[in-house]
Amino acid sequence: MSLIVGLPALLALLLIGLWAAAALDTAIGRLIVGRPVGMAATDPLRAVVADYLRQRTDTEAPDHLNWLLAPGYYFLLAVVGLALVPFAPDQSLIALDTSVVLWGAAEAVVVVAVFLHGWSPNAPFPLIGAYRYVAIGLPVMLLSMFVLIAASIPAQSLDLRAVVESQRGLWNVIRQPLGLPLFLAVVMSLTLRGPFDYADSADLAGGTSAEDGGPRWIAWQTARAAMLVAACAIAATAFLGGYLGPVLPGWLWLSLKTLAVMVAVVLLTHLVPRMPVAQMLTLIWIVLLPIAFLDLLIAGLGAL
Amino acid sequence: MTLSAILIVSAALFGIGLYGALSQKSFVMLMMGLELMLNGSLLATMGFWSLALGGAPKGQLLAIIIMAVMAIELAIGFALIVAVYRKRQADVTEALETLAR
Amino acid sequence: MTMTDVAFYLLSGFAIWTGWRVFRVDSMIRATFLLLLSFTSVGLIGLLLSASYLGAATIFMMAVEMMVMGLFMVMFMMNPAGLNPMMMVHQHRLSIVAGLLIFAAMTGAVLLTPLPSDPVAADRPVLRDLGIELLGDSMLIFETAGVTLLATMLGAVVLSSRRGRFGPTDAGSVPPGLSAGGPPAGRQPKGGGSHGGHGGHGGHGGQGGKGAHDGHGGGGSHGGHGKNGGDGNHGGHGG
Amino acid sequence: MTLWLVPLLPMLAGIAIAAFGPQSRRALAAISGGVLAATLILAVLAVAGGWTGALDWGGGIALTARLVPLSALILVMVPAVALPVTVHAALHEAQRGLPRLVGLMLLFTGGMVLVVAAADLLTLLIGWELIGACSWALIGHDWRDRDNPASGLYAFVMTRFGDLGLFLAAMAAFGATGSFAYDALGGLQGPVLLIVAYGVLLSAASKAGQVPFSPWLFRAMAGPSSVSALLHAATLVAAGAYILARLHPVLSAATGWSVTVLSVGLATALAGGIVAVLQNHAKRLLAGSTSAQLGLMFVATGSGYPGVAALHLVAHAFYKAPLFLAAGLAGDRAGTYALDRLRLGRVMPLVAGAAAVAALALAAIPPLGGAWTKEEILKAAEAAGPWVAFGVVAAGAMSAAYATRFLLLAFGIGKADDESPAWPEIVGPLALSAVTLILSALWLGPVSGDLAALLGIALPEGSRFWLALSLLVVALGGASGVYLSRESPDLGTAGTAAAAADWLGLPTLVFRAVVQPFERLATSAASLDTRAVDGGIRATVTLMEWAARTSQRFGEAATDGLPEGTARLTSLAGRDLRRLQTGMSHHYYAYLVGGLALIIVFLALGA
Repeated sequence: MSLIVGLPALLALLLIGLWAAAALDTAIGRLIVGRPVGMAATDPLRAVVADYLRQRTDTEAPDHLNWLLAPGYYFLLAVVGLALVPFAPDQSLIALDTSVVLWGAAEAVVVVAVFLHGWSPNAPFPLIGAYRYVAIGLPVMLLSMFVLIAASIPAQSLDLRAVVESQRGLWNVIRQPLGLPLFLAVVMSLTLRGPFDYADSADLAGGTSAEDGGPRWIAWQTARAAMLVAACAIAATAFLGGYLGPVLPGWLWLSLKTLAVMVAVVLLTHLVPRMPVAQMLTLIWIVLLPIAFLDLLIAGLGAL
Repeated sequence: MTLSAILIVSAALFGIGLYGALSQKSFVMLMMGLELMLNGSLLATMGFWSLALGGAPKGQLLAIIIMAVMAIELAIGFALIVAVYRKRQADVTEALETLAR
Repeated sequence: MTMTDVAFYLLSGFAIWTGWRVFRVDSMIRATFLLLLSFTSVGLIGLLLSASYLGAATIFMMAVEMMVMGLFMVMFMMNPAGLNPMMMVHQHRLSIVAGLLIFAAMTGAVLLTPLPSDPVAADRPVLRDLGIELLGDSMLIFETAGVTLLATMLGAVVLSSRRGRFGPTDAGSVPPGLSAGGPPAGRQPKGGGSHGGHGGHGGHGGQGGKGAHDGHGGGGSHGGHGKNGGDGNHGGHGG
Repeated sequence: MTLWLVPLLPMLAGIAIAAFGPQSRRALAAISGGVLAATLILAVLAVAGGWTGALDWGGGIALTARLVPLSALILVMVPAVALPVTVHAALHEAQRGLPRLVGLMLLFTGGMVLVVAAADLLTLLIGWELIGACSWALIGHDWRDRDNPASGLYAFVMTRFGDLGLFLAAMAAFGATGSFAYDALGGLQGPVLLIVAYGVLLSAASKAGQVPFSPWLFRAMAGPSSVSALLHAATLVAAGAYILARLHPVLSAATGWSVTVLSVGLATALAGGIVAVLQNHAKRLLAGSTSAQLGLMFVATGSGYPGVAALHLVAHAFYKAPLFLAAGLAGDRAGTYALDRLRLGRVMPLVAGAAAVAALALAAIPPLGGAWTKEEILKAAEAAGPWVAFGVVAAGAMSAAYATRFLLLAFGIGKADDESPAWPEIVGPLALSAVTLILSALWLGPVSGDLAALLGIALPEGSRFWLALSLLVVALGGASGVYLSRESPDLGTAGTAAAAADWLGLPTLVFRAVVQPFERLATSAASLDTRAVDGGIRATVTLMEWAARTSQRFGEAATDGLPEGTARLTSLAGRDLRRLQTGMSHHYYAYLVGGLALIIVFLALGA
């Protein structure tokens, strides 16, 4: 698939995904608090327009460049992640035999992007949010690493295409039951959501985006949604067999699975409460990481 | 993209790193210089591996080792910085002159 | 001149430029992320050189390392935000000369040496090669690196822990004087103070007039959480 | 039972007494008397039981002890004489150091017993050395008088010189046969036999006070009279005669040995007689007589009758010991040993009686035992030749003369004293004199015959002419002794007689011939050492001093300046180098880089 055909298709898909993510978030959020769902499909678009029209704020001596570019980095990383996802056998935008590693690199850079977003306004709340996020984001990345390596063990390859092909008989979600739940935690951390939202949470008045106003806000939220799409697509690819499925075309299967993962993530976002940072660190290091090791062990034994 | 070009780029990175390591007062900046030098050598290693050795596996191994060295340097370096800061509340090399005695 | 060549020259130029900017910006955070950009460029060059794993791993590792470095910047260093112009250098001319000399010497050596040419074959399974090598012939080396990293983790934790064998490691610590051997400048730490809080002390008082700077940002979750881990469960944050 | 018990008992007891002995006279007398009585019983038992002793030293050397009839006789005699003498010493001698004296006397006796019991030259040497050392210690017993240790040393050196002969003999015998045993000596021949025979003779003569070693006996008089009694009668001196008699069977084969022994003995007998007759010192008179009597024993041995010599040794022991003890009593009472100032017959009549018996035996007046043995010696000498017999007769005349003279002058009728010696002090002499009286039984033919048979002694045959002549001459000698004591009691105090009384000038001769040359040699050697050997060293010293002065004057600048200059340069360089040590890590880092660059340049140029 050439770049010229693939990139527009990818961006189109991403746009749809963005809308879906926003709509899902709105609808489920309202459902859970018991409010009528209403026009959940269009409300996000309205919000965008409203935010665009809102007054733009600025801080004293910010790092303008990085403040401006941080959502861009974030979005770019989401695009890279989505580009790694195969839509059909041997059909992914970035044909790399180490796509799993590159996705890991993208995850690592996400932490950098979020930190830059919090650091560049030169204001206390965003900076605190950035710090907290770094403390949580880095160990969560370890989880992602182990889980994805475990998923690539049956494929005997670090290529997501091969990972999908290896699930023709059995999806990884069955083969490695611990993998998907852990990766959902990673997705939430990558998208600053729910229990893992230490960057943009309400207790810091918005955290890294506390000083964002207008277009900046829109851009940042868009990037978050894009990352949600990308991460869910990766999750669907690595654990739910990606494009594999009967009758329907592969890209549709992938989209459906991605949507399913997105629903799960949004549900978790709204249902699971957030812990203090220290407790979360303990949870990650003492509980989740050993579980990830166990996952790796299961994968290894299965490969034998 | 020739090997010479890659090596010259790596030499440039190395030279910049050396400049930084020699000139910076701050511990962290000094370590950045070291990292940059290692960056240059990593690039050179990859270049040799790719263009001069026909992809001999040992070349990749060397690059991995260089990365491990980077990680170790960083971890121990930061631990030392923390320890020194605790003791001296200092973050510049000039604060440590005990070696003169 | 293929697209690969163009990409290579662009990335090379970017790597060198960002590498140079590392030591030219006022903000240390910027310096850190410039360095990350330099590394990323090198990683991408690695991808161009068909070192797919190495390139990706370089980006991956350096992102984490630079993130940690950035944290330390803000924790310990003056002027993290780069609000003031800053030039903290010594033996500057010597350093420049040394860097240039090294570069010239290496370039000369590169240009004068007849370099072998044996590019990696397009169908060579480099990733598989690497795996076989790491867990085959060079397993001992690889495992040694692993053990060394483990020792590094332990050493880093021990070195950076505030709990020393003989009480708090910062007991009796005195900030350096403004001049050599002068009286201590700045705040002295309280004995047995709250854990994990380096933050909030009022700067180093000038450092020989090299420019004012604001207090170091608080909230140091100390140690390297991301990379060397280990002491994460007492992550003192807060500030 | 082992024969070692007999010497070991007095030895160990002596050491114990010397070290821890009681101060009380009676206790000392009881203990020492008991020990010696036990020794005597043991000796008798050993003789009766035929005990032997052997000790494997290792390396082919063994100490052995075995008795022959002759040595059995002496073995019994030694403790028998030592018993009364030692008891007397404990009861009479000065209180100071008495336990040491008594203990040493016991040790002395033990050493003598060892000599007697020895069956090889090594054991003999051990005993020999022991009695030599004991004699030195005993003669110098009263060491606070400075002359006494000197006298002890004199005696020791003199006998020690003789010991060299025994050492020589022992080494030669061992070298030739690989054994020290007496039995092995029989197989010796040629020069080795000569060395052994004359070595033993030298040793025996020096111990027995024969010419020319006689003077040490006079010096030995410095010791207490009990010591003199023991030394002359039973131990040291007797050892010389004994060893010749004991080894006669094996040594007489050596060329000219018998004649030499005979000559030495006869010369000593005559010279000793003259000296004794002319002597005015009571103990020295007796010492001279000892030499003379031992000389007679040598004559008997040289004539081929060692058994006769042994018999005379026994008889001599029993009469010489009381004489010494009596002389000691008299001398202590009078405060002097000058014969012309004693005459203590009335003061100590019992002692005088005992001395009379012993003196008559010494004078060889029948029927006393001493007379019988002397006549037997005459018979032996007769067998050797008329001239020898004549010499023995002359010696007999002189012994009669000095014995009479001693008796009359020492215990003649003089002033009475209200105080007689206490009984304990005179028990010893009385007992010994009693034994002398008992020995008179030797005149009875069956007794002497049985004894000779028992001891395996061949008694010589003699003519009546010589016996008659001898008795006549003895009577004449006795008469002349009476005459001399009456007419010139102070004989030997001055003039030619006095000079002759000191061993006819033999000590002077020894002094002139041996001591002075030695001293001169030593002096000249010392001066040679001072001038020649020392001179070289002095010259070296002078040279070195000159060199040191010179080098100090001129070499200082060079030798000192060089290191000092180096040090200054080094310290300058060090100061400069220290400036590199800034403590600043970036400086060090720069040095490192520079060094690394140098290495690379070096390698590049080298490659």
